[in-house]
Amino acid sequence: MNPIVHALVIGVPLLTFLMGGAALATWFERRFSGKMQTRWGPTVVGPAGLLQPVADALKMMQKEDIVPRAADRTLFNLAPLFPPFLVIASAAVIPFAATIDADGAVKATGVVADLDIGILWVMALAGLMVFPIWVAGWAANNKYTMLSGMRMVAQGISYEIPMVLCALVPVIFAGSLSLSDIVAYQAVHGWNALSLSPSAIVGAVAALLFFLASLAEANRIPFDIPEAESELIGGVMVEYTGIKFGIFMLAEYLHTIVASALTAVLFFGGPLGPGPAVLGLGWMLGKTLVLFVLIYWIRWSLYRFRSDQLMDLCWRILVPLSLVLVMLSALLVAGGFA
Amino acid sequence: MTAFAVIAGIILASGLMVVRSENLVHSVLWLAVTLIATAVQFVLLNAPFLAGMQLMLYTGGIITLMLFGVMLTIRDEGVDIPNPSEGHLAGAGAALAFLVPTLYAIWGTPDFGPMVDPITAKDIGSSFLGPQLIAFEALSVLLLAAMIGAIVLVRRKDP
Amino acid sequence: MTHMVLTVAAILFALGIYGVTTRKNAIGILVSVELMANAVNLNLVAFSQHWGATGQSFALFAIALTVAEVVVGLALVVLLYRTRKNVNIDLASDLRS
Amino acid sequence: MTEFPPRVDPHFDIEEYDPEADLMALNMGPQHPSTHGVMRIKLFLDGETIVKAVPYPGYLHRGVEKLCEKLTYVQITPIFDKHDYVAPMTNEQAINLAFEKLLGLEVPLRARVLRTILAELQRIASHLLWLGTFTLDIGGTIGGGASMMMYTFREREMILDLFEALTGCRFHYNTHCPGGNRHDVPEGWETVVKAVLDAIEPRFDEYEALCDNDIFLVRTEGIGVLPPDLALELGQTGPVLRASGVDHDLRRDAPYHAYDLVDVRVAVDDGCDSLARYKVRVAEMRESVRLVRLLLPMLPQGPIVGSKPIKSLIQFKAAAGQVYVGMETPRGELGTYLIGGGDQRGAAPYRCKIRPPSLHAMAALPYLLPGHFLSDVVTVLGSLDPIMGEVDR
Amino acid sequence: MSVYEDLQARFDLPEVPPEGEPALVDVSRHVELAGALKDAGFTMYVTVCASHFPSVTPKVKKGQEPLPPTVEAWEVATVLRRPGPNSEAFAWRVRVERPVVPTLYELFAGADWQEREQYDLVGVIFENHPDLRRLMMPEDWDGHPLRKDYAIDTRVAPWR
Amino acid sequence: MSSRVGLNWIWQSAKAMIVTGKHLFEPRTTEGLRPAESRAPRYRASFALVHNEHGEEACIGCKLCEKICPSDVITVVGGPKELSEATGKKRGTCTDFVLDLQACIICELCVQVCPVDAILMVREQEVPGYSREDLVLTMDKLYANEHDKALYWGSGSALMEMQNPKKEASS
Amino acid sequence: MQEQWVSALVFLGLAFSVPLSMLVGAALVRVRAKSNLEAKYDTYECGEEPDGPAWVRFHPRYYIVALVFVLFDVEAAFLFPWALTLRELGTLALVEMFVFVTVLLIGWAYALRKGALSWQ
Repeated sequence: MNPIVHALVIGVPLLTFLMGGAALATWFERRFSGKMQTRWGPTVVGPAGLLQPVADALKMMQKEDIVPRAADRTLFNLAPLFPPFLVIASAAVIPFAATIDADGAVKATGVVADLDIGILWVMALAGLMVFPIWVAGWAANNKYTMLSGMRMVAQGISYEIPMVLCALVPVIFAGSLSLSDIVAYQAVHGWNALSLSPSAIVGAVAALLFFLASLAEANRIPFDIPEAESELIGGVMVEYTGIKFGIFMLAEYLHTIVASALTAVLFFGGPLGPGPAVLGLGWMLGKTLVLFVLIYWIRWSLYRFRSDQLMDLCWRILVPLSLVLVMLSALLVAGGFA
Repeated sequence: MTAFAVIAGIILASGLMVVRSENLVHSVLWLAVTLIATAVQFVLLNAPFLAGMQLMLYTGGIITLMLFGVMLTIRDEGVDIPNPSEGHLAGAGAALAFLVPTLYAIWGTPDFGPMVDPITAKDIGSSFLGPQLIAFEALSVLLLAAMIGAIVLVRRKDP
Repeated sequence: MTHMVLTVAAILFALGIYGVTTRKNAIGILVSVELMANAVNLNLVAFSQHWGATGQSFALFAIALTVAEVVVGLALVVLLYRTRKNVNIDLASDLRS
Repeated sequence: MTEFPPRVDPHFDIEEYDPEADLMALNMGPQHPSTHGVMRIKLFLDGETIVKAVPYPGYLHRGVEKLCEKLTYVQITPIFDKHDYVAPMTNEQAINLAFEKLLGLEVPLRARVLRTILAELQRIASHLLWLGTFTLDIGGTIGGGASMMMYTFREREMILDLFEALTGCRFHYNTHCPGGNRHDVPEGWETVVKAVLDAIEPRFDEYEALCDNDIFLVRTEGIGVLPPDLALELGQTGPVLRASGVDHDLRRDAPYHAYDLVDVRVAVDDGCDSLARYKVRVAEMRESVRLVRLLLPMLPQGPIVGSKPIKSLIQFKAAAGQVYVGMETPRGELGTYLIGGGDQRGAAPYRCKIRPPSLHAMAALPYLLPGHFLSDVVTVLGSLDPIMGEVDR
Repeated sequence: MSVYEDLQARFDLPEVPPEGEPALVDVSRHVELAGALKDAGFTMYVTVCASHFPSVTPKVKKGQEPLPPTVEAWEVATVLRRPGPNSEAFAWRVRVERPVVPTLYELFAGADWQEREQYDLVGVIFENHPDLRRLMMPEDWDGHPLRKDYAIDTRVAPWR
Repeated sequence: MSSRVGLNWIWQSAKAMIVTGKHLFEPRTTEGLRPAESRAPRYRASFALVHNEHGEEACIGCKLCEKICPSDVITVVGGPKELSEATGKKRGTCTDFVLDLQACIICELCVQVCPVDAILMVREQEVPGYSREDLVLTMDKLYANEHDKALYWGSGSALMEMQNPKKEASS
Repeated sequence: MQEQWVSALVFLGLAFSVPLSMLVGAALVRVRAKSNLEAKYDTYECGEEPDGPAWVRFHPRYYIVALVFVLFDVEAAFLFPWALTLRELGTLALVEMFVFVTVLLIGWAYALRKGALSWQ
């Protein structure tokens, strides 16, 4: 197939799913947390408040655009462009469906660009995420955004290490950087984090750490130090109005969706599951949804760490632990257990 | 070829902005643009793994370091973080003095033939775990030394 | 093709030289040095098209080395700032006296 | 006894701090989500570490003490509802205690027991709100803190419903008057109170389940350590003092109302930190539930007002002398230093100095904050539980 | 009131405190009394209350000589408390004709803010206070609102 | 102060998540503008002026409420004394009565002191208005409230009765 | 292989169009203020005039975190190709990487022991 056509055929539905998912996520989160807190959440706009995200988007679009006098105007206006861009772009390598070859091998499909450095693509883009947010914080020339930007970078780069290292575990098992190869490996050897093979223990711990690190990368509670509205009043978003603020929020919701999808692919078999391969898309979306709900459940149940404790947790525990996991999985592979 | 020209244009333009920008943070961010464009160039040159490394290590790591370096040496001078430059003539002269003979040498030698097979990450791995093993292990020591040295230099004395 | 890449790299390197000579701020100089290192990487990758994986693994090493250089270089700049409250490189040169 | 860090000098000159550091002067407040009202703390930050903190109260100053010199004893009670807007009931009681002592009024037993019950219910309600906002500070408005706040507000609503049934209002009760209470207990109120207590008590376990994890512990343990000697010198009272290990509670130590009829078990914790303040307040809520259960059957028949009911502006007049009366509100000793007007001023006090416990708690901030992180400001501030309406008056 | 008896001789307090009023102590013994009380276990700093007694001319009753106007004075009452079981509060006041009273900051750190507030509202200057600024009112406020000569009768109702 | 964070919190968080998860299945709390019927019988919010048993406007313009109001929101203009048709006695009248709810603190003191039970409180919540004038209760609005809204039983004499019960009730 | 990259590039364009279209759309429909108060463009600092600059010099600990990050980033970068060759090179690769990681872990332990990572 022509690569451009391919990109459009898969990319446009993926984009629609991500954008719709993010819009729905805001609605879902409010309803879900409302139920959890014995209140209602949005009920007025549309049936069960379903159109609330639309109303919110429209409201944000109409808001006046204010750039503080002291701000660095160019960078202040440019910074919101990048967070959603990077998040959406990192979804390009995630396979969402599966087919079975003529020789019976499961092959992951539904991926925009099956790059053979898939994981690296995701990690590199995730590593770039901190810059637009830092720039947003810096450009506003406000002490709160500045503090938040510095926290953001410190946290983002710190948690990138355990995230990359934990993502290495499936890479070591599969012997490939491509996400579809990782799925194919799991089709043969069982899910990385949930199977009967001995590697699943290592995989399960790696999945937990990867999930935690993704929470931190996506600034979700208990790791949402950069946003910390109880002391920093919303972090880098303080000076942003209207749609620019909305874009940052959108990027956050997109990030949770992509992080859940990535965890599902790397450790929980992605589109794999019982039943015919056609169900792959359903399995993938189901697993993403479960992880996604988990993220919100965690968010509305826990308090947040302090910035130093966050660093402590990362550098004292997560980094060495994930290194141990990498070495253990290497031993398993070298010993022929995986 | 068009893609190459566009990317080369971005690299050179942003490179010029790096050395001409008045604001140090802008300069660093222009450097980030150069590095990202170079990563795209790497993809065009059939080196996708290195492109990923360029994004992750170079852009992710070095720009962070640079930004933090700026934040650590900043002075309270209002909005602009100045990045003064002077002696443009001498600078341009030095640059040209390098550029002219180099370009002469490049265009004087015959072009390499068509490329060999695309190089995958696996090849790179076998390369540094095999022939370049000594360099690889030495690198770890170098990094260790650099880090310890930097910590010793940067750490503020305990009050 | 390789010629073109090498040309781009050479111009980038020349820009780096220009930056190093004209910049007065120590970090500005380091940024320019990065431009030069980046040009070198571009060269290495261009050569690897012909000579196989060695070029790319060298480029990887070069990146790692640049990291080490920046780490120490910036640490020195920070130290410079701490002792002189300034990162202007002219002031540093009178350290000799 | 644990080792306490040396006392911070709040008037320390920041110029003397490490010359290598570049301090950032950050205004936290007056328009900040976690300053519990309108207050400003000027923080001098080294990175994220606080070097010096200078609080600026006064944004809510309404000149109530001046107002008290104009109003008469009868009119002052409703004004006092607005000081500690989280616990208006005990505020009214505190000022009325002072009036009664100054004017020499007797309060009948029924009113005293009723006041005790109301005070304890108000204590539960106030601590519930505190717990909600404290976890809100730690957990964020978009996090676990919000869940906790919703739960605590749900329970607080029940208590406010009780007050509504008794006094007709959820906030401006004005149910006390010098010499007794204005509203008698409605039919069947006692059974409703019992039912509410039964509903609330198991919820405390849920709150503790939500707070009993390491995230909460590391955010609060060792944060804002207030040694007992400093706490006494600063005039801390209530849960803040008891969390510093001082066994002092006016309900037991200088009984007023009907506290001499019951045995108050004082919750003390010598952790001296934010965690200890949390523990003390949760223990106090449980204790209050117990006290209300004890007191409900003791409610005797009889009049609720000792003197004549309010019929005019100048009902109580020509009181002279100076009294100080303190009362244990949810936040600590709310005292009133009252100088009677004597013949010259008729039924209005000459000078009415209110001693708000929150102001004293706030005064501890310059001692507690230095050395902590920016995130700890909200923890310390939340654990001290200042109410700005009371601080500024 | 055993503490009262102990201190009575030392500080020439009246035999029993006048009905409903804290004892009056000479301003020169103010800090000394606070120190003695702190040693006697009154470690909790409860409050300080300054009040203003302006010069008034007593009303002349029929057939009496007109009395001279009273002297303008300030009173500063301090309350300390002994914490723990059977807690009791001890209050005393000093009366001065010039609004200057020594600070208790050295003895009680809590006096810092309380005295600032009284300075702010009543205008009593606490000598040797480390940081005597306004606490409640804006820093550029004119006058001290709780003085009796500060107008209160202005009807402020901007919404009407 | 050095608080090392471990991984304990992961397992402990499960406890917190169970609590929040349990609430997913608990009834939702509904709060809002509650109708007067579901309010407590003593609920008081706004005011009404009433007519006495003879159908006359009960207020006699004695200004007791104006004097006792702590925030000075009541303005009463007394009228000339008129002969009451029902009782045949002279009684005071009131020509204007304004109660400004903006500064009212709902303290009930005006109801408490009223000698003729003319002012009562209303059990219906005052809804927000669109202009400041909406919150100024003129005499017309106050008399309209008597019919439009549910009244609180606590009149001045009823409150006195409650506070000072007759001897046989207290025994 | 280049085909995949073309797809990726097209998708990058699609991804970029999302925030861009939102910004452009908002620029078209949003309200414009009739009055421009000076105070509207002030920097927010809780309602007070900002006291001192926001762009102050930060504490060196941020830099130390960044440089330890870079160290581990390099390590991770070298782990990627290693992970791929593990099955072919077997024990040799394992030993080589163990040496590499151990040397870097010394640096980590040094930073930890010096308290460079503990932010206090």
